[in-house]
Amino acid sequence: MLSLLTDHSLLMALAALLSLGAIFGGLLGFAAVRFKVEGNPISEQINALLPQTQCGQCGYPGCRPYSEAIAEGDAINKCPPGGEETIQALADLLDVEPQPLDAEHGVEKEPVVAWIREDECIGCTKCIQACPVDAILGAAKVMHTVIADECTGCDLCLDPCPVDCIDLIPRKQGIGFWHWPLPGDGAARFDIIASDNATRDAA
Amino acid sequence: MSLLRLTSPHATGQKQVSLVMQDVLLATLPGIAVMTWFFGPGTLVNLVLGGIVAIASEYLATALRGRNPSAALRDLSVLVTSTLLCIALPPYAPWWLIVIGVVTAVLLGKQVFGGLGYNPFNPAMVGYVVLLISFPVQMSSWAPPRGLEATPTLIETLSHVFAPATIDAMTAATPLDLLRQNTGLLFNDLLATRPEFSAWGGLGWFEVNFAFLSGGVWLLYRRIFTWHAPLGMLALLAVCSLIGYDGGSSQSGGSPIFHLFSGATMFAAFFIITDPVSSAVSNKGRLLFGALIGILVYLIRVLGNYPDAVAFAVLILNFCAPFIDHYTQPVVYGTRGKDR
Amino acid sequence: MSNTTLRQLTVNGLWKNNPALVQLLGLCPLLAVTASTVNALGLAAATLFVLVVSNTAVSLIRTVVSDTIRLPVFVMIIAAAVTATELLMQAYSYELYQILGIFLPLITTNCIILGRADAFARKNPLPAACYDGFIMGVGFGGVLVLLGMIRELLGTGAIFADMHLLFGPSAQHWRWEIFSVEYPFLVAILPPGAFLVTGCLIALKNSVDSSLERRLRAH
Amino acid sequence: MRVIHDIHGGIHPPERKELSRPGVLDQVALPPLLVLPLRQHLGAPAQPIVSLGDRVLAGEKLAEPQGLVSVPIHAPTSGTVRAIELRPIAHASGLEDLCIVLEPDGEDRWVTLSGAGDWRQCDPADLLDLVRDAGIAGMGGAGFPTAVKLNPGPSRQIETLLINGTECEPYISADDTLMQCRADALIEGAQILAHIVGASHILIGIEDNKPAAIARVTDAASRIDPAIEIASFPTKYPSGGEKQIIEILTGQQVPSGGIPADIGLVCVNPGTVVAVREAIIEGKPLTHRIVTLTGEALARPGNVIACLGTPIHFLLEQAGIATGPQQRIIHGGPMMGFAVSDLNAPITKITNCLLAPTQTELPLPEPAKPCIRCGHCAEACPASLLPQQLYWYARAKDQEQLTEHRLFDCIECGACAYVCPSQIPLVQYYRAAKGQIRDSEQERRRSDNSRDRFEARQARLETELAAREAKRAARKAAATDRANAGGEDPIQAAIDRAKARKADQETSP
Amino acid sequence: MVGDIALLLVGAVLVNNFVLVQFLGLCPFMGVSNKLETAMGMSVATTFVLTLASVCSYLTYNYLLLPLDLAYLRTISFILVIAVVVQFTEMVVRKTSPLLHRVLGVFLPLITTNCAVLGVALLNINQAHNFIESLFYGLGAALGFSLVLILFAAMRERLAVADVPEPFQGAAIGMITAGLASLAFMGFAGLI
Amino acid sequence: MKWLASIGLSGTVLALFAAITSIIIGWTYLSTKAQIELQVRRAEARQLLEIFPPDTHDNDLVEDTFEIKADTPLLALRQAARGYRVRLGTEVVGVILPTTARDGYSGDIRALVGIRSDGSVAGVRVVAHKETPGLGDKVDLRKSDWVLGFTDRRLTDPLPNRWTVKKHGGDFDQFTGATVTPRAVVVATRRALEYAELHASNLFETGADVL
Ligand SMILES: Cc1cc2nc3c(=O)[nH]c(=O)nc-3n(C[C@H](O)[C@H](O)[C@H](O)COP(=O)(O)O)c2cc1C
Ligand SMILES: Cc1cc2nc3c(=O)[nH]c(=O)nc-3n(C[C@H](O)[C@H](O)[C@H](O)COP(=O)(O)O)c2cc1C
Ligand SMILES: Cc1cc2nc3c(=O)[nH]c(=O)nc-3n(C[C@H](O)[C@H](O)[C@H](O)COP(=O)(O)O)c2cc1C
Ligand SMILES: Cc1cc2nc3c(=O)[nH]c(=O)nc-3n(C[C@H](O)[C@H](O)[C@H](O)CO)c2cc1C
Ligand code: SF4
Ligand code: SF4
Ligand code: SF4
Ligand code: SF4
Ligand code: FES
Repeated sequence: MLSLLTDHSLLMALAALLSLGAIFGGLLGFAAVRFKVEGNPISEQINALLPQTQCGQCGYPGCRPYSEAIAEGDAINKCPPGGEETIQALADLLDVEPQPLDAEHGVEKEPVVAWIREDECIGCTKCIQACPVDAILGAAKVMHTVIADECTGCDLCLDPCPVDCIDLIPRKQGIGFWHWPLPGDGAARFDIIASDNATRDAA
Repeated sequence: MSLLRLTSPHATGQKQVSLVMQDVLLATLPGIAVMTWFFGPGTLVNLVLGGIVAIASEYLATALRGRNPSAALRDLSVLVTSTLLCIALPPYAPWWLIVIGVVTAVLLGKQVFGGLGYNPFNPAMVGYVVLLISFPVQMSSWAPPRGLEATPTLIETLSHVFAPATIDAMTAATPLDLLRQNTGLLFNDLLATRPEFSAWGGLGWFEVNFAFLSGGVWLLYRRIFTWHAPLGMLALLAVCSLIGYDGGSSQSGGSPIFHLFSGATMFAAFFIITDPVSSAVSNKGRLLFGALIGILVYLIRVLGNYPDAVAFAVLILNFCAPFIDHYTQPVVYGTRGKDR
Repeated sequence: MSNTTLRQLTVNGLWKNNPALVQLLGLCPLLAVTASTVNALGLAAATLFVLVVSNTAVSLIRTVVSDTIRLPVFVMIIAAAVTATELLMQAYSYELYQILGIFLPLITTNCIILGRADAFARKNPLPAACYDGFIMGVGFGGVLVLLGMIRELLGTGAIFADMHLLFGPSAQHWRWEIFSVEYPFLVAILPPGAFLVTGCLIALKNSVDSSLERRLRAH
Repeated sequence: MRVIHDIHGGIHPPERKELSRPGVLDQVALPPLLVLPLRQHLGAPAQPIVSLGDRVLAGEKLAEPQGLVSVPIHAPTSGTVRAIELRPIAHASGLEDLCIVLEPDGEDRWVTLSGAGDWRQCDPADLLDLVRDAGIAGMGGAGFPTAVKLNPGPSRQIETLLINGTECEPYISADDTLMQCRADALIEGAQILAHIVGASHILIGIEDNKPAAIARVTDAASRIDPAIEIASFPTKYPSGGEKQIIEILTGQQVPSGGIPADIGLVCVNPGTVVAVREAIIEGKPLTHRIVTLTGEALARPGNVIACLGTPIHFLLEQAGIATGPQQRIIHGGPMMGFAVSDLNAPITKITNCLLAPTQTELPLPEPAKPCIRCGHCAEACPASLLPQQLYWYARAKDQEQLTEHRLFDCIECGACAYVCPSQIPLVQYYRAAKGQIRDSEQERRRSDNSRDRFEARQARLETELAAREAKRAARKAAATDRANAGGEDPIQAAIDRAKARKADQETSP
Repeated sequence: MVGDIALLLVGAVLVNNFVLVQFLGLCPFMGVSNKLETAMGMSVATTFVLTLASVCSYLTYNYLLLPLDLAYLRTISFILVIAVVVQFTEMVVRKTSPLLHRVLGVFLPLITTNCAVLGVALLNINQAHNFIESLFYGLGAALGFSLVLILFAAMRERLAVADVPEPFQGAAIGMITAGLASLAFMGFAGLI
Repeated sequence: MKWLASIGLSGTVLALFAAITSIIIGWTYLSTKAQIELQVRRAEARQLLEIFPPDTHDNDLVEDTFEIKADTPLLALRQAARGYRVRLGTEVVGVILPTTARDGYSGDIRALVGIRSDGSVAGVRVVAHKETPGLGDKVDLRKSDWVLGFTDRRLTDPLPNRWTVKKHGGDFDQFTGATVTPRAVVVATRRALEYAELHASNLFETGADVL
């Protein structure tokens, strides 16, 4: 073994690799400092994809914190309001496999808005303080109303209300929101509407 | 009375997949007839055997997937696949060759991807190439055309197919083989000296190509496909062979006429590269698709290891088709001038 | 190392997270050298060896290296192991060395090895890392050999030909002719065959998984 | 003579127009109940201004427009408001919508109508108001508020008024009949519209399968205003598409995402033109329209002039419908119309045709087969799209690619689905995809908005917090200041006082 | 000379395509080919790294190892060179284009373990290429890789909407498609 | 100056590992060196020994070589290559000539032809070829023993005009479906024999080491 160590070819090898190692190590060390990056611009793009319901179901106080968590490598399937669509979008952005929504954070529901039964409202302003997007109007002792267009349906205002006068009602209702569904594969292309009363009347 | 909800349009045209496929099958008849005349009943036996195997394997595959087999069979596409494959296979090939080829085509070429409409590669050509590289011996032994030897009777044919004796008995090098192996002779001397050639090109092959051409033109007239792909291929094949012809020295790749009317040229141009499923979608795309195939066919025929190049050229371009589609979209109404 | 983690590692390496069939790593040797069983076996052994060595070493030094140079260091360790293997093979089974060609040195770049080093060994204590390396190697090698056998069988009608390259003259006649055909299914031992057979293996695994799943849900 | 340009694609389905005897205009009886949906047009629904039990005269306004892109609704006849409630309306969704239900008293007493007098002297702006008040929405299909369309804003200079008399859909002959029976009114209306939009040129385009209409209109034009140009062009579906007819007659293309006004055109339907004339000359709001009743399931097909709000089954029974199994009633034409799911639904301002085909006439579609990429759809597409690609991406819900492939330039004409050998309901895919994309855009807008509000609120809270901090600090500071300022320390003073009192007590006996 | 270079390129790109015929660089080929844009990004990165590495390793071998007669150190020194080139590229990319880095971040380290890179270096030696040849061989290899990667990505976008039997969904069908592609590429055999 | 430190640190650590690994490798190398050289020589010798088995000679074939220049008409080599002399005692009992058939079905076919001093073939081995698998590749001994058919043939047996495949009126079998490849090999062998006849003096008597 010792004799081997003194063998010149071995020393050569040592020298060669040492120099290589030293040179490249130096190069990288230099690059590490020279090309340092601060912050994580990706979280902005992630936040742009989150629904901004600000409901905190993801376990973070609002969407931005969650976006930063994702940028740090948290799972992308924790946002129930966003649902599959958001997960898909995130997966595309980050080029990872989309997972199904993580049920422990809640399930995807149809979009809702808060609706205050105004005759019951006692004007306690509690909900106003709770609302993350200032979607509730009103002052102390006067009855409050929800600006439907601003409300994200995060339901944070329900618990604070002492008289439970706030309901969540579906946001998308009526013909204005209807559009054709995607046809099913190979299925019969029409559905039969239950026999209609026109003929009953006529008959 | 009950009312139905369904989308517009409520009127629909007469075109149907099954009818389209039917037309294609009909259009192959002249070609098949001429082949039978020149090479004997071998092709017919191939077709029958292949058809049966194809139906069986399609039925099996769809049944295994719990789909409705009869619906899948009714669109006839599997018959087109097997027919085209069997036309391309050498007559008097042993029965197991046909079986392996057709099964590969239908299962590996088509059903793995989900069946009709989903296969990115041309099933028939998949089957053909798999056979070609696995069994070059059988695949390179074409029967001599009528005029060199008498064509065998049906009985002889059947014995050839089901009790394969020695191969060479039924083999003669095809004109394309000879051109590949030709070292010394000027092109014209080659035509003059070898009996496998007629004035136009391959003896028998010219007529076969002509028959497929006529069938293809009929399909064009029936608007089954557009002229883009076939024209692209034939034009570029002609151009390349013209460039490479150099007056027919022993190095030359053969005359344009020869290339246009020998091997599987016409058959490919009108029946293979027009497979809607595996080719490019837009007309621009199809023109390019065909053109590139034309070039490749020439290059591979002249430089490559394989006497007839169509199958490879088609598969290679199938591979490129999605990318081609990406960059050959038509100019949409109202976007003239604007960059899309 | 508790034996729950042991079981986990085992299941992961052999089936659930099989490097070849699931992680799709180390594909190049997987496809390139599986034209015959003996080649596959040879490369499998070499890979296994390197994998164990590198995992062990990496987990030993895991506290020392900083992030900037961790890749180079790991890679160097692996390369050293590979070169050693290469030299040994050259010395003691030269023909096989020639057949495997550049795919022997290419073990260095086999994604599994660096992958395991970076993803597992870097974060785990010696025994776990060592065992993980072993089991991953077995999982990979198993697939390698399986592929080799299937392809050799389809492509030549026999398996275990030329085993003497690996096991010495005594193995000359291990060749086992299963069916004899005049014209074997050549495509299996040609490049496309590698992809196709692998694809079918993966599909097979998937369908097994899903049927197991169904069985589970039934209970 | 004007050069006729060809458009890409297009198809030639059987026309079947003679079935409804174009040119003959029948009357229909008044139905027992009129149902007037508040949303008969594109844009915001109208706002009712009557209440239950009100008695109203014909032509009286029942609902006010809500916002700019909206139109009022008028009573077609005199009667009593019986209900304002959700009722089935003629809509692809088969959903119900808010309607005003009017019970006619059969007297048909009208409010006193007053036209604009000599419109040539009037300021276009005033005429526009009349048009808006008359509740006119495009009668060619989209039902877009005509008043909005007629004032494309100062930035867009209108040269040509294009009247779209194509009526390219099979079966329909309402515009044909209108042009034959009311040619003079059409011409006069055209002049008015030209005056309103300031168009120097009037162009009437009619497909060459309507010789009678062409003759009548040409004759009327030559009598009233020879400057008006009538152009006829070969029959082909969908030449009637606004963008298509514009290319056919002018060779220009409406820029993608733009409107005709961008290239100096306004395109209106003859029905709309005549409606405008009535509004300006007689001050008559839009309360009636011509409807084609056709299809082999009808004993007496034809064109009738009907009150808006007339229930569909009433009209069909007038036309002697004999319903078969799996009967379809199609609102609009066979190419673009939709199947009605409740015959109580009324006709509206955009109902140009009710089609009751028999099974043999328009057989039901088979289950769709997979797309074979044959490209026939691309051949047929008037917008030069790649329908098959759109179909694949719609299936994959790939919105990026869909917009990339210009889904929104699809006019939903259905030519692609007509030729598709796999009989894929392509148009439904496109409609669904468009809907999804619009939804997610809306959602994105919402979420951007709430992000801003959320962040604004965070900022506000912080400032408030800061402010509160500042106040507290200030108060504290103030206290200490006062102390120092007041010389002797108050606490010390108190102690001294206490001591003093003690001292007094001790000294007292 | 130019002719030779051309042949070298054609050989590396088509006839002996690195991915489909020589089985090098398959992991990224399978891993990064789900979306066309990603594939293009990867192609760029790989082309850069591959060419650079090919040249660097050539220099290392001929001007360091051979003179010192240390040929047996080639693997380790090449892999060192490659690792460094890659890491350097990564740092630069991260600095210059964060999104590209987010997309390629996962794969840049993988390029280190992309056999194609080391493969080129070793083949350069086996085939005794000179400097220019090494350069173009590296480039050709990279182009061949990029070509099939991009074509394959475009095709996989189509497969994504295909109604594939579910045992075959995902990797399996990818493999089979690649197999058929390699079948097709056999057609180039003999072109040079 | 903070980055100098960083460079220094990573530099040293990297170098350290470089050292360790190089020691390991170097050690393995040195301890396997001899064995490897042996193996290499064996491998080279194996094919030669197949042609001229050990009992036919007493010299080390690998050592006893001479060079043949490129493009000699009969051997058609692309580059200069090595030939081997086979000696029993002092006299040369045979040579092994490298030859190339340029008219294979696809690409060159490179072969070694062993020729005894009496002009008979000792053996033919195809070293490298690109012929079609399953068709042209039967010239490879691993695929079929067709090449053994040359053993003991000489230029006079069969007569030169019958030195081709049966299909073209020769004495040698072609393969089913493939005549090009075998014909190429047959012709190449005949040419090698002619070459040996031509340069008999140089090959078998004076030991010229460049031809
Ligand atoms: C969503 C939408 C917005 C439109 N906006 C305008 C507009 O701002 N100005 C205008 O003159 N026409 C506008 N139009 C009317 C179109 O120019 C066209 O005339 C109308 O859609 C009827 O055409 P169609 O029946 O072919 O759809 C709009 C139409 C739609 C559907
Ligand atoms: C496919 C298609 C076909 C159409 N056909 C006609 C037609 O035949 N006649 C017509 O007046 N409008 C037709 N339209 C509507 C016109 O595009 C355009 O909306 C209308 O002429 C504008 O006038 P309006 O606003 O008065 O309805 C069609 C629209 C589409 C999308
Ligand atoms: C794909 C393919 C590969 C072939 N490969 C070879 C080959 O490697 N060697 C060969 O001699 N013939 C090969 N052939 C056969 C030749 O084309 C030719 O038919 C055969 O050499 C018989 O030639 P002959 O007419 O002179 O008998 C191949 C044929 C095909 C179709
Ligand atoms: C014009 C035309 C050409 C066709 N060509 C082929 C073909 O070359 N090979 C094939 O397998 N099927 C062909 N088919 C049938 C069908 O498209 C094919 O089986 C599909 O690829 C199956 O998905 C063709 C069909 C048509 C209409
Ligand atoms: S769950 Fe979704 S919507 Fe709710 S706060 Fe978290 S990210 Fe925002
Ligand atoms: S109103 Fe209630 S539900 Fe709506 S956003 Fe505010 S807190 Fe959430
Ligand atoms: S017409 Fe139908 S089948 Fe043909 S390409 Fe279009 S969608 Fe596909
Ligand atoms: S519906 Fe859309 S895609 Fe289909 S033809 Fe009409 S415009 Fe083209
Ligand atoms: S093994 Fe070759 S790239 Fe992974």
